[in-house]
Formats: sequence, C-alpha cells, structure tokens
Amino acid sequence: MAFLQDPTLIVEWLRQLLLGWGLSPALTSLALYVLGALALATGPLLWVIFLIWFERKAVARIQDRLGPNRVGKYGLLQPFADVLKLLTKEDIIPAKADKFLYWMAPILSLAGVLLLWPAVPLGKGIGGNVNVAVLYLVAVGTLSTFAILVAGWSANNKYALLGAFRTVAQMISYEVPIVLALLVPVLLARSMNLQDIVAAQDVWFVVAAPLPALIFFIASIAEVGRTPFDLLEAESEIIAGFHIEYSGMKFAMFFAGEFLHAFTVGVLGAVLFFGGWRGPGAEAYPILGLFYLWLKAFLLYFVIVWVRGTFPRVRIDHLLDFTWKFLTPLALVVLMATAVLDKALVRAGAWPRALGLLVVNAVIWLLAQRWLRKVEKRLEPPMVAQPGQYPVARYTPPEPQAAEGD
Amino acid sequence: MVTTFVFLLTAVVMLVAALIAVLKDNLVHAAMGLVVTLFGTAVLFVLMEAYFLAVAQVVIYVGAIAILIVFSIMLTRRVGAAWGAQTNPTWPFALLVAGLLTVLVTRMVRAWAPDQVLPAAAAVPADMTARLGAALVDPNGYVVPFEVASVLLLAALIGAVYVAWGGRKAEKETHK
Amino acid sequence: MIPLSWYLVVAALLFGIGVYGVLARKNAVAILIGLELMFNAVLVNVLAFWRYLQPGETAGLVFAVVIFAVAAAEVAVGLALFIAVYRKFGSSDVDDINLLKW
Amino acid sequence: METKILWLLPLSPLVAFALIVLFAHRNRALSHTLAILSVVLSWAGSMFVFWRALQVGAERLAEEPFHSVINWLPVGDGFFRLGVQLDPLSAVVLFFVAWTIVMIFIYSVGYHNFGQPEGDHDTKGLPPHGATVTHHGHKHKVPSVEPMYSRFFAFVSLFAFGMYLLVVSDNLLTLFAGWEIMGLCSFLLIGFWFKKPSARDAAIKAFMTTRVGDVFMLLGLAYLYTQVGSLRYAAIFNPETLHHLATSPAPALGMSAAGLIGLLLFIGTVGKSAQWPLHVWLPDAMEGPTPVSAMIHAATMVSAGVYLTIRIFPLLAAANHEAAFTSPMPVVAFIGAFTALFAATIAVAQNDIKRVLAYSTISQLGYMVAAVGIGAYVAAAFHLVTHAFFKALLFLGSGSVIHGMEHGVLHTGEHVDPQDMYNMGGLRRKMPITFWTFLIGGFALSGFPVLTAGFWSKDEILSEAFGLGHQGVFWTLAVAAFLTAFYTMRQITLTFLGRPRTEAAEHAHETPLTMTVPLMVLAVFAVAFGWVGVPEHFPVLGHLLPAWFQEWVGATFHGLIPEHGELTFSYFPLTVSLVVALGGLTVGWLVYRGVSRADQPDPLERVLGPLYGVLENKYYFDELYAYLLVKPAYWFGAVFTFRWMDRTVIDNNLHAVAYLSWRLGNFLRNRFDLPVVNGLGDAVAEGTKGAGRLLRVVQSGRVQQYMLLALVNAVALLALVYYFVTRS
Repeated sequence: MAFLQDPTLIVEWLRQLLLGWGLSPALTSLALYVLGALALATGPLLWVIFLIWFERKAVARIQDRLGPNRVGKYGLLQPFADVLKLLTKEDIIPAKADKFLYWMAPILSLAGVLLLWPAVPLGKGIGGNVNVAVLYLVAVGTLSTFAILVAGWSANNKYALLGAFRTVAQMISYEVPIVLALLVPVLLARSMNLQDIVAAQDVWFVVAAPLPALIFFIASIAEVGRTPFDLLEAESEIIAGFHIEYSGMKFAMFFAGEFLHAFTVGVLGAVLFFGGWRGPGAEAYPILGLFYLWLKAFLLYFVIVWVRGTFPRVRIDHLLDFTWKFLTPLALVVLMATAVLDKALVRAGAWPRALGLLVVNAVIWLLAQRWLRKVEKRLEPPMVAQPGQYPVARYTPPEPQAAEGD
Repeated sequence: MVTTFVFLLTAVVMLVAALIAVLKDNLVHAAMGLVVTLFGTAVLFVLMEAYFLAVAQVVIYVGAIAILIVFSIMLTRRVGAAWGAQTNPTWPFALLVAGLLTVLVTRMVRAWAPDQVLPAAAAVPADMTARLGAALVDPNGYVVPFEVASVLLLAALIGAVYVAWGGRKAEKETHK
Repeated sequence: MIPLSWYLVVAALLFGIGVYGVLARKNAVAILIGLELMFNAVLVNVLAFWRYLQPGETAGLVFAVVIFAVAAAEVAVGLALFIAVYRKFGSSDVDDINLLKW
Repeated sequence: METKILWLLPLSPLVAFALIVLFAHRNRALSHTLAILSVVLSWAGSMFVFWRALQVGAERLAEEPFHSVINWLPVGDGFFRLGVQLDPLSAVVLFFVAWTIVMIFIYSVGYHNFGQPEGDHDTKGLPPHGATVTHHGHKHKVPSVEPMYSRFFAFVSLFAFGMYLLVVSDNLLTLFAGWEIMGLCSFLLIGFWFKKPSARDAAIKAFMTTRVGDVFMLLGLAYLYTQVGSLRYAAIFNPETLHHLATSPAPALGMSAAGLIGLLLFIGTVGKSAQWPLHVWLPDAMEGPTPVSAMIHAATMVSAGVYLTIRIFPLLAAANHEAAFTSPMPVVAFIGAFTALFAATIAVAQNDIKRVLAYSTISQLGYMVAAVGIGAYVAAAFHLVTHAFFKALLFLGSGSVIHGMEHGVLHTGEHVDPQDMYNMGGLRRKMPITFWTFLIGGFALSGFPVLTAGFWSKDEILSEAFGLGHQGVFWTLAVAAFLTAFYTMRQITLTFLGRPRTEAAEHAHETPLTMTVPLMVLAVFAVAFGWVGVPEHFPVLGHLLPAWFQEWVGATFHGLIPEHGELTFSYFPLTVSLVVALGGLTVGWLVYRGVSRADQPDPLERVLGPLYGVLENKYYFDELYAYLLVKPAYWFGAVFTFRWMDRTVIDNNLHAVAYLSWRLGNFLRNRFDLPVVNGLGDAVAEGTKGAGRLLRVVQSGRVQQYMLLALVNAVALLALVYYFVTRS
C-alpha cells in the first residue's frame, strides 16, 4: 500500500484525473487548492458535531447528571437534532442592527478558527508547512477577536457591546502571554515552522518547557473564552454577551466556532508541546501520525472540558490582574531563562538539555509560588455579601459633588 | 499568471476598501474598510515573498492597531446614535490636493520606473527571516535602529497610558 | 510577471486616498485611519523596492520593521490623545479642538 | 622609578586635601585618616627615594640628580618647565620634612581631642572650651573635641603639599609656588581660631610681613629670569652662568647681578624665616594651634627660608668672590648674627611657654643664616636639620604641657593662663614622658655637649665662624648660645622642676599616646641625628664616626663654589661652646629654681631693672612698626587718599563730568532719541502688527488646514521636480 507511505499520492492522482478531463494546469492547481480548502474546512466542522455531544456528556457526568440520552443510542444523535432545530429556527435581525457587520460577524468567527488549520502539520509531509506558522497562528487568532467585537457592536445592544468590550480587553491581554509562551518552542526548535517544531521534539517540549505549556494552555482557554474565562458571554452578568441577539444558524456558527476553537487549542498544544504527530511508526506510516495527533489533541480537549465543568467564573479585574501581573511576567522570566540555558546547553544531548530546562522551570515555579504567597497576604479580603449589600467588584458609590466646569 | 491575477484582485479590493475607509460616514464600516486594506497589504507582501512581514503586518495592524481604532470608535459613541456627516466643508480642496498628489506621483513613477520585471536571478533567499532576525541584533547591522525603535515604543506606551489615564479625577469621572 | 511600477502605482493611489482621508475627515479617529493608509502605502513602496532592487539585502525589511514600530507608537499615542481630548471636549471632532488659534 | 615617586610625593597630600574638603569634611575619623594616610604615603616614598639616593652616593647624585621635567606654563617661546629633582641637599631636607610632618600629623589627632565629646557651647573659630560629662555619679569637665577638626586636617594637608613641592622642585619658580602656598596655609592656620581678634590680627600681620619679603623675592626671580632666561637650578648653578652673573654689574648698590639677585632672594628668606627686621610676625603666629606652630613656624616653613638661602648659596659665593663689586654675604652674616642674639635676649624675658620657643626659633634661624653668611652652608644645613627635629620636639612638648595644663584648668575651674610658665612647675611628675622628651629637646637646643644633636651642629657653626676668621660673628653667636642655654633651662625649671604653683598644675596630667609617641620618636632623632655629622677632626669621636653629613651635603655644590682651604681644628671654639652651653644651663637653673609663687616677679628683673621691661616688650618693635608704618598707612588711607584725593579732587571732577553728560543726555533725548529712534521703533512695531493682522487668518487652529497648506507646497515642489526630471 504505497498510499500509507505517502498520502500525497492522492493529490497526484487527483491532478492526473483533472488533467485527464482536459483542464489547463493552472486551473487544475486552482481546483486542487479549492478542494484542499474544502476538505480542511468540512472535516473539523463535522468533527464538531461529535464534540458537542461528548462535551455535554462529560459535563453532565461531572455534574452527576446523565446528559443527552434520548435521541439515538446514548443520545448520540442529539447534536443532529440540535442542528436541525437551529436550521429551522427563525433568523432574527434586530431592527437597528448594522446589517452588513451583523452578517459578517459569525462568518468571521468561524473563519478565524478554520484558518488555523492550514498551518497545522497533520503528519509527516501532510498538512501545513508554513515557514512562519507560529506567527501565523497569532495573526489568525486576532481574527476571532475581531469577529466577537464586530458581533457585539453590530447587534446594537448594550449587553452585546459590553461583551464586546470585555472581549477586546481580555483577548488582547491574553495574547501577550500566549505569544511569549509560543516563543519557547520556537526557541527550542530554532524555527517557526510547525513541521520543524514537531521534528525537533525527540523529547517532547512539555518536558523541557512545562511552564510555557501551562501558560499557553491557560491563556488559550481565555482566548477561546470558555469557562472559567467566559466573561464575554457571562449569562449571569450580561446575559450571553456578544451573541445575545443572534439566533438560528448564525448562533450555530458562533457555537460551532467556539467548540472547534477549543479543540484546535488542543491540537496546537499537542503540536507545540506534545510532539505533534510523532509516535511509534508515524515515520513509516504518516496516517498513524494523523491518528496520534488526533489522540493527543482529544486528551487535551478533554482536560479543557474538565476545567469547564470544574471551575467557577472569575471576576473581570481578577482576570486582567492574573494575566498582566502573573502570567506575563512569569512567561517573560521563563522565556529568558530558557534562552540563556538553551544556549548554554547547546552542546548537550537532547535529554540532558531537556532535564536541565525542566529543573530551571521547576525552580522558577517554586519562586513564583513563594511570591504568590507573599502577595496573598497583601490581597484584600474576599468580598462577602452583607445583608442589604451586594458583592460588587470595586464598586465605589458616586459621592455627590459639584461638577467643575472643565 | 496566477500571481498577476491575485495581484490585480488584491489591488482592486484594497483600493476599494481604502475608499470605503475614507468616504463612509459610518466610522465602524470605515474601520472595517481599513482592516480589509491592511489584509490586502499583507497579501501584497506575500506576493513579494516577504512572508514574515506579511504575518507581522496582520498581527500588528489588524491584531492591534485596527482593533484599537474600532475600540476607541465604539468607546466614544453612544449606542445607536446616528453618525453625522464625517467630512469637512473643505473637502473639495482636500480632494484637489490629494488628487494632484496622486496624479503627480503616478506620473513620476511611470516616467521613472522602466517596467522592470522580477529579477529571476536574484530570488529572495530561503532563510530571509533568519537573516532579518540576525541583522536586527547584529552590532554591525541594525541593532541601533532596532533598539531606538524599541525605546520609542516604550516611551509611547508609557505616554499613552499617562495621557489616557488623565489622573485620578478623570478616573472618578469615568466611574460615575 | 508583475512589474515594479504596478506596486508603486498601487502605493501611490493608496497614499493619495490616505491623504484625502486625513484632510477631509472630521473625526480624529477617521484621520488616524487615513494616516494608517498612508503608512501602508509607504510600506508597500519600501518592500517593493526591496524586492525588486536588492532582494538579497535585509535593509528593506529592517526599514519595514521600524515603520511597524513607529506606526504602532503613533497609533497608541494618537488614540490616547483622542481619548483624553474626548474626555475634555466631549467631542471627537478636530475642528472643535482649536484653542491654539488667534 | 625614583623620579616617578618624586612626582607623587607632593600629590598625595593634595589629593587628601581635595578629598577632605569635598567629601570627608563631615566625618572626623575619615578626615584625619585620609590626611595621615596621605602623609604616611609621602613619608614612605621619601624614605624610599632617600635610600636610593644613599645607594647612588653623594658625588654621583650631585653630578646627575634624580630629575624629570614636564612642560607647564607657556611663555612666549617655549615653556616654564615643571620638574622634580633630588640632589643631596634636598635629600636631607626631604628626610627631616617627611619625618616631622608625619609626627606632627599624628600628634594633631590627640591635640584636637579626637574621641572626646562635643563641647557644651563650642563654636567654630574658637578653641574648644571643654564638655561637661557625668562619670559614675558626679559631673565634671573634660576637654572637648575641636569644632573644625576636619578643616584643620585639610589645611595641614595642603600645607604638606606646599612643603613637598618646595623641596622636590627643580626650579625656583615652583619653589616659589610652594613657598606661597605655605604662606597661605600659614595665614589660614594662624587665624584658625578666627573668632579670636588676636588670632585674626596675628594672621594678617604674618601675611603682610612675609608679603614684604616675598615681593622682593619675586623681584629677584624676575631679575634672575631676565638674566639667565630660566629658573631651573641646573640652568643657574653652573660655572658659566654663575661667572656671567657675578661679572655683569647690577643697576643698583654697586653690586654684581649675582649679588643683587642673591640679596633680593635673601630678603624673601628674611620674611619667611622671620629674621630681623621682619621677625615680628613669628611670635604672634603662636596664636595658632600648637601643631601648626611646631610644623609651620619651627620645623618646615621657616626653615624653607634657610633652605632657599642655602640653595642660592653659589650665587652669593660667586658674588662674594668678585672683588670688583660689593658682596651681599656680610649683610647676610650680619642679619643672621644680629637676629640670633637679639631674639635670644627677648626670649629670656618671655613668660609664655610658646613665645619663648618662638623667639628661640628666630634666633636659631639667625644662627643658620649667619652660618650661610660666613660661607659655612654645610653647617647651616646641618643645624637646619637638627633644629627642625628638636624644635619640633620642643613645640610639641610645650603643646603637650599646655594640653595637660588645660586639663587641669578645666578640672579645677580656676581661671589661669595655661601657657604662662609661672602657673606651672613640678610637672615632671604629672607628665613624665613629656618632661623627659622636653628635657632632651631643651638640651639639644642649648647644645648639651656630645650627646645631643644641637651640640654638633652649633659647635660646627661656631668653629667654622672661628676658623674662617669672622670674630664678630663668632662672639655674637657665642653670647647667643649662652642665652639660649639660659632661657632653655629657665623654661625647663619653671615648667617641670620645683613644685606646682597652681591648682591647675596640680591636676595636670599626661597626654594621650597619639601625642606622646611622636614626642619620643622626635626625641630619638634629636639625640641621634647629631652623630651623622661629627667633624673628622673632633678628638676621639671624630675618628670613630665618619663626617657623613659634611661629605653628603658638601657634595651638592661641588665645583660651583671656590673651596676654602682645610680648616685647622682648634680647641678654642669647642671650649667656648662647652662653656656657654653648660654655663647657661647651670645659671638658668640656679636663678630659677627658687621661684615658688605664681605672682612672684622674675628674678632677672632685680638684676636688669628697666632693661628687663624693654626685653619683655621685645624692644618695642611692634609699637615702633605701629608708629612708623601702620599709623602712616592709616593716615594715608583715611585722610590723604579718602578725604583729600577722593572726596575733593576726584569726586568734584566726577560731578562735573556727570553734570555735563546729563545735559548732553537731555539734549540727545529730546533732539534724537524721541523723534528718530522711538519713531523708527514704533514704525517697526506697527508694521509687524499690521503684517500679523494680515497673516493671522492663516492660523485657524485647524490641523487639517495646516496640513493642506503644507501639502500644497509639497505638490508644487513635486511638480517642479517632475518638470525638470521629464524635461531632461
């Protein structure tokens, strides 16, 4: 089975086929591009349907419920039912909404996720091979920010706008630690190409750089905007936030976008820190690589679901403090330490290097712990609701004062 | 052939978007136009095989600048308020000057640039990004401009924070 | 293939549009948008020249990077001023901000 | 190597000065550490250089001294070269300077009561009054620390710089510079307690008086420069130049150029070394702190004068040997001898322990000058060194005594002058170390036979005077020597022997180690240094010990001065010096041992009668100068210049001029200024205003319009460029 050795044979075969139909080479390649894009887009989207079912089940279990179990075996067909419902729902557009943008927003949000995929190496020689892939990931990440911003704006609704603002604040803030964390694998692999990064992981980078992995993971969850960082759609505060006005298929797109994004985070984590498609026999049979990648990604995704089911939502100021005053400095420190030590151990073998870096990470972590404890003492006591007073964050009652004319 | 097509497409799109950006009264739409233009620029960069800069362009302009602009537009408006006319009464002069400028420059370009096509011999080296990185921190290269730029950024950062903060009093005002 | 002058022309048009935006717009942010357009025109120019005249060198790219930095700084300060001004005048219209006239 | 170190010798005190003044002046300990460290460095350097010099040997050192030069001041064509040099003479001077300075620095720490508490109401510019402390139960007064401690060390460091500079300099100009720096420091330090009027006056007096000498010295230098075209020793002190100078006539006094120059420079010495008639400042200079008196006014600065005289001795000698011209040497000899006797007589009648020493200093300096005057410059140098040691010792001892007395005064609280010897007595039990060292110093001063250094130097001077046939000088010096021994013994007796005459003296007690250790060290030198200069014809000892000093210093001017024949040794001067020394001591003791009460009149008074009063009042020299110089100066200033010239002549002229110019001014104002100038100015202003009114439309306060205008220009320029581009 030559195919197992080299999946790209498919592409060749298709090319020949099309040429055989008498298309010009240029057109052929164009067509192939389109086909590839389609494949890459539809695959994940279909996969999402299963994810939704899985997540609902998992969360239900965590919350000691059964979850969907009516439609189909184990409620496996539940998502399809949902899709049907959403498709058939009336598609409302608010009167004063900014129509164009209102339309654009869901598309953007989905595109922002799907655009991540071309850069991902799915196996040896399969998938993306962009030489500035890491930066590309960051760049595309901003797109989803945009989507949410636009959505919140165009709906012309205070809550939506609030959600949008929160989003901007949160996402822009959390991009900083993400970028810093991403730099570590780049540093270790000496390349921004994800293929090279995977190839460089004779020892998974999670060994050499556990802290960056952690930072990346946390910040990514915030970037996706899932619990505990889902302030952009905090039902209890701003009733669903940016997609409050959306319904029907548009909402479905946001929905799918979020789930897919979460899974993509898993994929990226796997690629950057857990050796991507690497695994026994993946060299010989790239298809295996694809499987390994999927496995790792799925495990990470499970962790994300787990987190969602476990943690409560954080307060907005805590959220920002957390990234600016803890994650970012920590990421910076780790980055510098890694850079220095990596240069120092450049002659050493893969394992010694990894272990050395591991030790450094451990030390930094301990120091961070001590620092945190010191801060904890200075922190204000947690707010508890007194009778007749609501626990509101940083709320200073407006004292009446004469407005100076300036 | 394909690239030429892509180029023309991009050029048209980004110019139209640019027009939107400067003509539309709805500033948010204008900002969107800007975003599209920026993307177009990025595409042009890709065509010029400056991949790193293309992505950097997206990150910096789309990811930071455009978002900031949209953000500040939204901040300074009341939801659902109508946009007045966004152009000065003096716009004809502006149009005149801008037009003259464009025409002149274009003509100069045509007059000056012999239509030189891509020099096939001197292709962009594969490791251009690496080279760029090296050059930016190379004492014999561009470390000084690089550092100066970084210092400038820092200064701008602090200044911006201070200016926008506007002191405790302003903070109170916004709390009200 | 694509001649150099095409890029230059596109850049020129972009620049012209930007100039118009800067001159004709009322709102400070709109003016900033125009500025950004001009910046992009310049970037396109720089890179075009780099690509066509000395693709082997890093100079053009470095130039572009520096322009990025400057643009970022400019926008940051500009928007900060914008916010401050808005807070002070309650308006984002540059024509209302004319304390410095006779 | 040696030259490098020579360069460094003056620098380290200068650095210390700068550091203390700029940074350390708040911290006492730091200040004195810096100062002492610096001088110790210089001391070590000096010792090293001296040792190297010894290795090289006198002849070779005289042939080619350690020498190095750099360019300093540009003058017309070429430079004043700044240089350092070490020849045998400066070597020995360097030796004693280094030692005394270090000792005195260390001494100062104790003298200024370092480590004692702050005074109750001490003010800067006054000597400390003492502080009240409570020791186990009862309160009592103890000496308090000097308020301007750091400043003192800064000044003395600067002074040390001056002295080293003077010693190591290789030309008369830098020597003069050091000379003046020391003058300044002497002024500052005499007036150190500037809140005391007496100290102020003394400082000014010292400065003025020495100025007189310095002016002449400067004249001499100028004259020398015009004659030789250089001030470097090497350039001046070589046979040709000396011969040329000695043979070319001077414009005045029928002297040779050499003679006149020598004389002028010598007047500088007279000022600095407090020779008659410019001696008056030195006794008053005792207003300063005692270490200052010891260092500046006994050991180093005043001896600098003599050092200069010895330096220029070849000049004098050359002038002396040209029969055609009158020689300056007799003047030198006369002034020296006269001062020696004259000052000694005054010293006899002084009661202030320090004043006695001051006058004795003057007279000893007279000795040296006289010795130079009769051509015995080696003996002069010898006495210079020994005197530096034992006089420093004596001063420090007296300081220690005063200190002990002050302690007693503070303790008892009775108001007696702690410096008056009549208030002392019997201190030998209270302060044994001080007593013994002081005794040694005193005997050295009075030339106690064989043991002490003073004997050898003084005896040598006497014998040379005798051998060279200057009878007058010989006898004068002999009498002076007798008096010296006499007043020294008087001092010792009154101070240390007998029994205490006051409560304070009862309670006086020994001073801290910082003060006594230097005393002991100096005492050693006061004894031992004599042994390096035993003349070879001296019975017994002459053959045991080499006359090292004579050969060493004698080699300095080898071949520059006409050698006088070998002296025939005779016992006469030896006997004389023995007799005067021992006699003086004995008589002094006999006369003064009986003094038992503080208010008792001086025994001499009965013998001498009115003459004693004359002596006590220093021959009324101060009054005389006051009458002859100061009063006229005041009159000139107050009456002549001020009232007559200034008020009447100059003022009236000025008024006339002023009136005229006022009229002229009015005229101009009305005829020219108002119509023409103002008119013009207004016109310009109006014009500007109008232009502004026309132009201000442009400043609409709208950024975009500005940019629009700018762009219009840009477009225009572009159009031009385009036009030219396309046309070509």
